[in-house]
Amino acid sequence: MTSRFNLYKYSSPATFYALAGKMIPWFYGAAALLGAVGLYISFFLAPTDFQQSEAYRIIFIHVPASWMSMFIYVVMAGWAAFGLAFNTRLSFMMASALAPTGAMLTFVSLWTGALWGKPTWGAWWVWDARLTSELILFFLYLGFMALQAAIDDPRRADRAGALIALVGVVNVPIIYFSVRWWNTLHQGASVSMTKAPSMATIMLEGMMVMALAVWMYAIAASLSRVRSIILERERNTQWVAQLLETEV
Amino acid sequence: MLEGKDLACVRGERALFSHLNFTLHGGELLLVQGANGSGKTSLLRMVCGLLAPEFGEILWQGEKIAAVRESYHAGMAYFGHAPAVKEDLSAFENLDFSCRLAGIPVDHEEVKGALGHLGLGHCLNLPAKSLSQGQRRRVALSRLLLVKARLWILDEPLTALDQAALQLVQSLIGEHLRRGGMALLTTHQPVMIPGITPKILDLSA
Amino acid sequence: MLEGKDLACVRGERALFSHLNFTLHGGELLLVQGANGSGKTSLLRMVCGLLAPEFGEILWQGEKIAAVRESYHAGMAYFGHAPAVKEDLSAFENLDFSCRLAGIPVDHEEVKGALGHLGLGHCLNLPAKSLSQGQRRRVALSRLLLVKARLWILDEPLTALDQAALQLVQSLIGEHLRRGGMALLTTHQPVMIPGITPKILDLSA
Amino acid sequence: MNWNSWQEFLHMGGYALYVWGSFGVTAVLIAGEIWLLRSHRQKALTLARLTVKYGRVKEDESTT
Amino acid sequence: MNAAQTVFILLRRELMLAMRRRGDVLTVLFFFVIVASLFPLGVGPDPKLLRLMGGGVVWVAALLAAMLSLGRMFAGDYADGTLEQLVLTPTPPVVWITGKILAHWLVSGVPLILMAPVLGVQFGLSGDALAVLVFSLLLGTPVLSLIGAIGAALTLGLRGGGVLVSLLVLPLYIPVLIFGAGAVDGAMSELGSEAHLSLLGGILILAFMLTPWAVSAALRISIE
Amino acid sequence: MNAAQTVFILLRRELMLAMRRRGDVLTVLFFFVIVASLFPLGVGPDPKLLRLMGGGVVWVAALLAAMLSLGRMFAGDYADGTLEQLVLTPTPPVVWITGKILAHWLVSGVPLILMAPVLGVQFGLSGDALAVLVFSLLLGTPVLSLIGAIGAALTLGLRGGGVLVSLLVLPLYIPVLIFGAGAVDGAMSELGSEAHLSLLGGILILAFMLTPWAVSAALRISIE
Ligand code: HEM
Ligand SMILES: Nc1ncnc2c1ncn2[C@@H]1O[C@H](COP(=O)(O)OP(=O)(O)OP(=O)(O)O)[C@@H](O)[C@H]1O
Ligand SMILES: Nc1ncnc2c1ncn2[C@@H]1O[C@H](COP(=O)(O)OP(=O)(O)OP(=O)(O)O)[C@@H](O)[C@H]1O
Ligand SMILES: [Mg+2]
Ligand SMILES: [Mg+2]
Repeated sequence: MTSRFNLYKYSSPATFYALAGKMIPWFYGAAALLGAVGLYISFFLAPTDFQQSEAYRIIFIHVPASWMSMFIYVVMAGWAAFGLAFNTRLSFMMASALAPTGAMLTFVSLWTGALWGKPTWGAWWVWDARLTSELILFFLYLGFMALQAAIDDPRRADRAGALIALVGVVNVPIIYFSVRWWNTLHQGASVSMTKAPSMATIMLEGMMVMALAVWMYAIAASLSRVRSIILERERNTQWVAQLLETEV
Repeated sequence: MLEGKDLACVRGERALFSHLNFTLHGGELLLVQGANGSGKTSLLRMVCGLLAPEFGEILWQGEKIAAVRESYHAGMAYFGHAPAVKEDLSAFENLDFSCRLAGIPVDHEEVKGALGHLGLGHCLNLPAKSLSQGQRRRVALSRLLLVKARLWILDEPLTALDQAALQLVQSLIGEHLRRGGMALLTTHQPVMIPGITPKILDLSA
Repeated sequence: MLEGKDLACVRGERALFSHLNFTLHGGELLLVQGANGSGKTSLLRMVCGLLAPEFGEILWQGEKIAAVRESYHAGMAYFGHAPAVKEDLSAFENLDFSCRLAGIPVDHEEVKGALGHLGLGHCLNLPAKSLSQGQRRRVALSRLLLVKARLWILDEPLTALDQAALQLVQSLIGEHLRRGGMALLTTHQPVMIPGITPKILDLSA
Repeated sequence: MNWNSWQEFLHMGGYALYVWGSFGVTAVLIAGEIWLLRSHRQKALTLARLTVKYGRVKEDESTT
Repeated sequence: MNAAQTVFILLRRELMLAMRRRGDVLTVLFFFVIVASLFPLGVGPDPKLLRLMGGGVVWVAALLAAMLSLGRMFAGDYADGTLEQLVLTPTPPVVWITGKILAHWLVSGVPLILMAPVLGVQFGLSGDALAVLVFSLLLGTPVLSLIGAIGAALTLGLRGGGVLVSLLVLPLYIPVLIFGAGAVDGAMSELGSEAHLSLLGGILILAFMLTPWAVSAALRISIE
Repeated sequence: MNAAQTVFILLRRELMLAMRRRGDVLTVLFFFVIVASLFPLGVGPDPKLLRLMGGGVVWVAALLAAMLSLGRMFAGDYADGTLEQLVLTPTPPVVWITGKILAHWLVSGVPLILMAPVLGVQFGLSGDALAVLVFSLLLGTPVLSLIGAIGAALTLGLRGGGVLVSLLVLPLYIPVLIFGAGAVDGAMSELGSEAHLSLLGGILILAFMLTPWAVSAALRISIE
């Protein structure tokens, strides 16, 4: 593990721990602000939908959560790949830190989708491609976390988790393409909102703002989690000892 | 020549040893000692290349073992805690396959000879599951006779062996060393090999 | 008094021993010896009641062990090849539960004392999976201190132990015998217990 | 402005269960995650403190 | 020491072990969910078809999950020698065997019962049918643990045990499956499900009284 | 020694072991049959419903059987130390890993393919659909062995491994299931199944080229 790679220096847990500590409040702040604006748009600016009445407002939480759930998985796999390639401890820790937040957002997507499905489709759940692939994504997250939890040696846990994350990410596009061979209730039902362009704009804006809020929240949460993981893993090192003296 | 340079080992949360150095030349025996849990097995696995050292490096003929993997493995025999004996194969089949898989072509007579030498002549064709603990370990040890490796890495080869087998294994190691081989050994029992003074590597220290 | 009368054992296809007799009184040590595969483990399991003898019978205080199962088991402690230590429980919890399940009420101090006596004082609360092979065997051996059995049946209790532990276990056995206990023991290592001349039961013969 | 009264807002055009169910559970989940993050951090800190104080400490020791 | 005390100590130990390995418990649960989800993927998304299959699929998934979790019942204790020690305690084997089976049900069966309604909803089962599903599982899963214990005990230490146990145990599970799934179907078709449920109850009582003895015999055989 | 030779020797050894433990092979097969037969029991005997489900159910049963048999792929070799010895041979790991996966398929996959038509007939599948079922299994089961090998390698030595592997592997099996069952459905609905089958073929080629490397990495990680 000699520093053949310059990046290694910047990815040192000690440096990153401090950096993350400074960034977290900003991300939480941004998330709160954007969330407030987004919720205001969702409930007060966006008009009642012509077909779905108020039920459609679920979109403002459903779509951002769905987007982020997929995005986080890809980012997680990216960190895992980086870790395997360059053997940087921090990358593995980032991957582990992202998983619970990703799983939580996947669950939000499933939950809100189900609550939306009942009034619009008359069923909590249908086995359509989009829904199913989101469910599988949930299992992929759980598999990653279960594997890491089952391994006691952190080194092995890191690398085994990274490997399964990478294998899983190959699966994501494959599942995604299966949309073509399935009848997809999901997309057909979401047409109504493109009726009036003005409505679409404000809704789109609301969705975007909420998506940004979720994004900021995800960053804040995973940074905060990675700090705890760093502390656990590095508690035997000199810098943690110094940190504890000065900080608390 | 086998060399360990400034080795450190961390298992789970614990640092087992660090700044460990050793060299091993042809004809030498290195005895790794230490209390229970001091990291003997870990060190041996590290030397095999099964476990990456936390720090430091292991050199074989002056080159890092990972760089010369193929030739290193071709010249090395490892005997671990688990004897690598398949219960459903007979002693004969076990030895035969394990040599062939290691890339060593062997004929029937050689295999029989090796097993006979270890006192298994009368149970060549019994499935290994009907052998006792000690007999299974003998099957595993018989590999050493055939693979013709220069470096033997033996993790507690003497446990569960009766007196006769104990003598036999020690004399095997002696012969190997006299032929210019090297051996790395752990054991909690006293080792006595006539004409050989082992180097000692104590991990408790 | 423990008595084996005209015992015979068949494992798989092979007859291991037959017409085997022994008696064991309070204060005596019976050392079961024999080459690998001679049936030592089988004999010990037979004496425990885990394995039915092919022929003959085992008597405890003059009665067949199957007939007095409860009182026999209450007065006996068995230490087998597998140490009966749960990896996910700490050394403390392991000992605590195993005593309670055996029907022996113990308090915290006793448990701690027993573990401390075996040199595990500093890792009472570590899960057993982070202990080395030898340390786990010590946890298992600590049961002997608490169960207060008259009869100890120990199958290779000395393997995988370092020198310090070896001495300790031997002195434990010595004390037990001096208190009037009995012990049945197998080992491939020499046993030296001051003041005790073991009876020898050789299965190879 | 879409709503004439609080009742109307809460009623969500008859879809209260679904809309508030979605937003509510999401809020609970986020709050829960933040709470978990905080307790995780506390645990990590105590563990690190114990380690600095007593040398190597296992995770299980700090929790039991 | 009396029987209740032994069972209680054993239960505490088993639950503590399960807590330490929470992952295992959750994994069985998710296996249940995944298996149930595989069917719609294989069979296609037609809601009517799925509603018809729903009860059966959830029950089959519960069966398979219960079966997979059998590996944990005695295998660990066997491998590390705890089982020998239990056999050598003065307590009669039937007592602690009952304790172990109870613990297995608490750890593997109860989570399935709690998760089942969610799966039922995904298959579009009605409220009534959901209630019957849960109730039938409540009566049926203990039977799965009880019968499974026999298979688990018999296959101890055999390699390929995981698959072998399924061969031994699945045929014995079939009555439970028929009455369990039948009860759910009955609730949906308004035929009523009392008959099926009371049969399940009968099986449960019978199994509870008989299987510990069978398990005790099986363990003796496996341990030799 | 060249790669083909190593693979050949390994294959001989694995097949010999499988012959010695015929029971294991048969057990996987019976598991397959039993799981497929549980469905009619759980769902009820309506022939139309069964025909609709047929392809999907057989595929799901194949998936579960393949998954259960994964335990055998490396676990035995890991436990008795053979795996270490294989890693320490001069042969590159990818070579013997390919051999082991191939052996696993021969022992666990091929019997399923041979048995599938019988099950298909029981569900009332047409001749065409049966042919497609067999062909889709022929393309699909090797993928199950290949992908499964990764899961098996990663969970080596972990307790609860049997269940954990299912959580890791089943989601990855889903594309195979969808295209496999889709092909059978296509044959029944006269929509044609070429598209599905060629996708399965594509997956097979991809998996064959990539997974041995992933398995090799996974084994390194697990063996440390
Ligand atoms: C449990 C059920 C549901 C799940 C798992 C789910 C999942 C998803 C996912 C993963 C996305 C992002 C896909 C993308 O952007 O390409 C998405 C987007 C979306 N969902 Fe859902 N959904 C569910 C139910 C619903 C329902 C019931 C509706 C409306 C009737 C709905 C409407 C939408 C809309 C409008 C979008 C964004 C636009 C689009 O890409 O089509 N979803 N959903
Ligand atoms: N995979 C692992 N994960 C975590 N810790 C481990 C692992 N393997 C070993 N250890 C720990 O490393 C330490 C050294 O283990 P090792 O097996 O090398 O000891 P040893 O010297 O061979 O002991 P023994 O004489 O008992 O065989 C032990 O404390 C053990 O618990
Ligand atoms: N379950 C079994 N089935 C068939 N044969 C068995 C079984 N258990 C043991 N044997 C055989 O019985 C013989 C004696 O075994 P046992 O374990 O009693 O020997 P031992 O004297 O303890 O040997 P060691 O010194 O190697 O521990 C061996 O040949 C063994 O192969
Ligand atoms: Mg060791
Ligand atoms: Mg023995």
